Amino acid sequence: MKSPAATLKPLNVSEIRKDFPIFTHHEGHALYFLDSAASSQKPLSVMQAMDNYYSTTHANVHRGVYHIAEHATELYEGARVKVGRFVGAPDPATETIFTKNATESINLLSTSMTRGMLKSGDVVVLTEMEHHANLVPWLIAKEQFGIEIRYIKLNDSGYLILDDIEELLDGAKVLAVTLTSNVLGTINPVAELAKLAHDRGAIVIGDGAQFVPHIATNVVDLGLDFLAFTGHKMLGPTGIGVLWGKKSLLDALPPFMGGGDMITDVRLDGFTPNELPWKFEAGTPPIAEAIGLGAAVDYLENIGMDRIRTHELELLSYAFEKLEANFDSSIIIHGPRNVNDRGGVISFDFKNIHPHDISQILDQSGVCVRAGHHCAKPLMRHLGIAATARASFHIYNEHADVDALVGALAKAQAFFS
Amino acid sequence: MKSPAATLKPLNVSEIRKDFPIFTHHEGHALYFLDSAASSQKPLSVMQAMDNYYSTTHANVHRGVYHIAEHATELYEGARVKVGRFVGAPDPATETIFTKNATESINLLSTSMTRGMLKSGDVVVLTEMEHHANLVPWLIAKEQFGIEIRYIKLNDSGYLILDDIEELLDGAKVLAVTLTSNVLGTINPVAELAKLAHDRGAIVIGDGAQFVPHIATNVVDLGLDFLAFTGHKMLGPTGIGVLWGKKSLLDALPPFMGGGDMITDVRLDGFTPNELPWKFEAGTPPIAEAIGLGAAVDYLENIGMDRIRTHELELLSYAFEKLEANFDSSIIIHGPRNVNDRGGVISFDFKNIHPHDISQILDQSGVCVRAGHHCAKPLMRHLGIAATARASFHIYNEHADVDALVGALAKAQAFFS
Amino acid sequence: MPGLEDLYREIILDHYKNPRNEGTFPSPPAIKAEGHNPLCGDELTVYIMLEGDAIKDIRISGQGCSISRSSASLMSVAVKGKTLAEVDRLLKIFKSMMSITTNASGEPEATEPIEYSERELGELVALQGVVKFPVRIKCATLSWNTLLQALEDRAS
Amino acid sequence: MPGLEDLYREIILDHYKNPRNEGTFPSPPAIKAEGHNPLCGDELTVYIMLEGDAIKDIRISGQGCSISRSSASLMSVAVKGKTLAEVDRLLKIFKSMMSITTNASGEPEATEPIEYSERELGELVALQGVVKFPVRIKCATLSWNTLLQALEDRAS
Ligand SMILES: Cc1ncc(COP(=O)(O)O)c(C=O)c1O
Ligand SMILES: Cc1ncc(COP(=O)(O)O)c(C=O)c1O
Repeated sequence: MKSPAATLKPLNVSEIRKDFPIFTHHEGHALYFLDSAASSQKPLSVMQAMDNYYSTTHANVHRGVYHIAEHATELYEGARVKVGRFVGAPDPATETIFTKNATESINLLSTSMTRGMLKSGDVVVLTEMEHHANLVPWLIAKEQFGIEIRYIKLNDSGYLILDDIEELLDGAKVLAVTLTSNVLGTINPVAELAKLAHDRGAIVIGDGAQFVPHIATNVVDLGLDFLAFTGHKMLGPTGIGVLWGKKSLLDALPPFMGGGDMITDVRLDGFTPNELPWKFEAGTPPIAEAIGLGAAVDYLENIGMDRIRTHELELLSYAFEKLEANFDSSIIIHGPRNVNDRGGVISFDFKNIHPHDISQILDQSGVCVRAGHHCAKPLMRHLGIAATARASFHIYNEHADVDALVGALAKAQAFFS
Repeated sequence: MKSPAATLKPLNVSEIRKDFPIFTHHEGHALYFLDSAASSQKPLSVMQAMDNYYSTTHANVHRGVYHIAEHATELYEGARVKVGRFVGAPDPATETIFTKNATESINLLSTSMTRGMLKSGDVVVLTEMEHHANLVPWLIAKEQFGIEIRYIKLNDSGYLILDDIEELLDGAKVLAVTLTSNVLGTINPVAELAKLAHDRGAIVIGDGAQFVPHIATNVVDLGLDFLAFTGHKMLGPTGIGVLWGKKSLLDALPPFMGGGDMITDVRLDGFTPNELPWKFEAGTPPIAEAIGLGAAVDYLENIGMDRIRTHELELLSYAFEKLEANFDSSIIIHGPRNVNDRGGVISFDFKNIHPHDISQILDQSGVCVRAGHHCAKPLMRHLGIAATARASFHIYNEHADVDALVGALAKAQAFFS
Repeated sequence: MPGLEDLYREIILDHYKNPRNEGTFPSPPAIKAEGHNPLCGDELTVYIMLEGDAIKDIRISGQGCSISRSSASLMSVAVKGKTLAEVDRLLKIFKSMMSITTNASGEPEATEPIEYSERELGELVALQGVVKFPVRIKCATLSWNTLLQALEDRAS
Repeated sequence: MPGLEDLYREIILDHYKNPRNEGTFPSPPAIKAEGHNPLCGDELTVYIMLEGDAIKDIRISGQGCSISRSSASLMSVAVKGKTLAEVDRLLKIFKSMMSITTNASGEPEATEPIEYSERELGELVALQGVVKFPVRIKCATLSWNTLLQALEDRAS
């Protein structure tokens, strides 16, 4: 990963925090929110976009001839274009599909693919660091349709082992890989992998849930065929996810769910699917949520993804420095040591203190970190542990958060020593 | 349908309208919103519940040990119990599954059932008045797994023909039927049908999308095994739907989508599903939307479902009277003539004016009705038309809306005569 | 808010109430294509009789609103007797006219705007007001898209 | 906000740092059951040796937080040497103690509250504070649920 130009204007975090009502609300009993990898906080503009929509122009989309319904449709489809452009979609109006979360986006693919593209014995290549969202859908496809799954292994530094990659990809139909690990933080060399996979005729799916919210994304540069991501981790509302896909592949893919809006015609004995993107959007879509996600994209773009990445890199470096200085050999930090290879995620363990207890004690100081398997149980087994504690960043985090983390960890250590 | 006691206190609609910001916003150029069957408007309390959540306690649910995450989980699971109770679920905390809309609820069933419960040749019984949401999922199951579909036919008054129902149900595994038709308004005798189906060992699925928002619902009294409904039609936000199911059947059903939260364990070669209800909720759920739906349920319960039904019946009678008096033989009103057999939905046609043109002209007077096939193309074919215009009610509608409708229809008639 | 008179011009109402070239042709020899408007359920079938590289005759049947029916009728008059090259240009002009704004779905129409004189449009100009009612654009373009499909089916 | 001292009582920290009855038994003859906490990934295996209708001995192995480990250790001490009827009552009492509030998921615990004296609880009383931390209830009940499962597996 090359780091963005160092000349970018640094974020004014104290101004940014004012845009997030939750930090104002918790001002008294300070909230050190270090769990954005699970779900980010939302700026007021996102809530306002949704409230405005509900308060002035809500109506079901696509089918109404009256003006508020037309306007609702425009807002919804406008959000689609905005979100598609945000990840560099060549044809955002057609190739951007709204789902309920990244998990649905990947299930859409695994299910629709087994309705024609994939058959028993076909190989799907994953990695051992995948989130359950990019594992279980394929395990279901394996159980139901007998596809074969191969895994790219990890080395001790938290990188993918690529020595035998050509063998693994040999004969594969699909490569589905996370852009950033939600546990290790590892940013995978997806463009490189995509090239190798394409050379062998495989379709490449990127899980961008932890990447898109933090790093400028361009599906073309990354060489992806599909990209799944989720609204609530990128300052957007819950209840909305995205699947971007190459038009030709989306066209070839059978529908996922059936219902209103995804059809051109329905007869008692069959149906004809609708055009893209609606073919994959059955039923009333998350209209307000799409509009809210559009507002989140505006907010992110207004600040600038490169500045956000620079900010997070700086926080990462600061956190590494502080954690190592204070806890030395009693802390184990998982994943790459080179911050340039990581997203804004730090998973760690303390000898003799279980992550659950760490998180509990941190909570007493208002420090929010996640403890658990982070929906990556196979990775946990690889690491030989049941759980880690994880601190993660977004634009509203600052040195004070890291300092609070370090202070609270010292308390936990004292408590359990 | 027996009508609720006539002694109920009538709704104070002008007070109720003040709770809905959209009516305040459009006060100047009056909004006669007669499209709640497509999607209802939202009271301020629903928006506030979501904003409060985002502004004070948002965090991902189920996995956090820190206090805002715990509180988010409590609010989310609390909403589940509230929504489950609203439809009379015996065990609301376990049997109520949040989806993104009614369409997903039914797709969940059709997909999961074909992973074990249903096999090639098994019979699913539907009706010819189903919404695409309760048709296309079964057509996909037919295409993919060879299930057989039988249809209950309709008579000219918009009722199901039940003469040959025992034959139709003979050997059937599933009966899936709408509680209220979104086009004809017909309220189907579901309890009766459920009994007949159960006697023959079939599972009974109710599509409650048009029923639950308007009529007090009790899944036990209705004799249902599953009930699908959707938030945005019952004063709740977009992006949330519900599937209620009998615990024993939900336990027997394999999962639908795979991902985080729906597992107990994941290995590289397989997974173990989670307990109910989480087994069917893959990935980050629509947290704010569930909380918003909970607030909508509070709002509805506070007013009282029986009062709401009485109000809509009164509006229906008034509308029938006015439409017939003003347009006599030039209007065709579809569905039962007895308002007690209908939900608050009136589909109609004018000779020589296409519904699209009606809706367009009505829009000029601020009257919002829907024109089209209403996602029920097989029903349209049965009626021998391509589209109808449809006016539909909810608690904020009043005589003035019907008067505006009638006035604008007169204009349309003049225009096209 | 644009007024009804922008949409329902007199020519439109005339073609709606008295549709030209209504009916069917046996197919073959006629080339036949069916179009759907998934939003409203309108259906339309276009039959064309080719002679050399010209549309010798055309018939249209189906159900639809005033905009979709009148547009089909206007189209039938506009293309009847024209060479395929002329029809192709008309198609481009019409699509361009209909994409002055984005369409119902907020997508920018794929077709590039092209240069043309109003004279080339003839009576089709009556449909110009439709772009102010984005939802109705699909009604106006249904017949043209169906014609295009018929021509493409023939080519393949 | 309840304080840490409500959760991390001295007995708990003692049992966490010095777990009793840790280890495994060969199975058979031991009855063995595995428990998962899907929220945090904790895993625990319970081995019981029955003699007549009493738990003659018990071993516990696995990974877990202080609450889950100490609860398992406390449980092992509490049930060792007890008859199945006594164990059943302890199980009910413990579940009842853990359901003073709703659990992490907001579901009311299925178990009915029952009458019991604190004396019956013995050292288990140290876990009383856990109910103030709803997320941790699943940690405290994991070992008991796993024990219950072992007993049920045996029955069937
Ligand atoms: C009878 C009926 N069933 C199902 C649905 C689908 O609801 P949703 O679009 O929210 O999934 C609708 C609404 O469009 C409906 O009217
Ligand atoms: C890498 C990765 N993929 C997928 C997901 C799933 O996202 P969602 O829960 O919004 O579907 C997550 C978040 O939990 C994630 O971290």
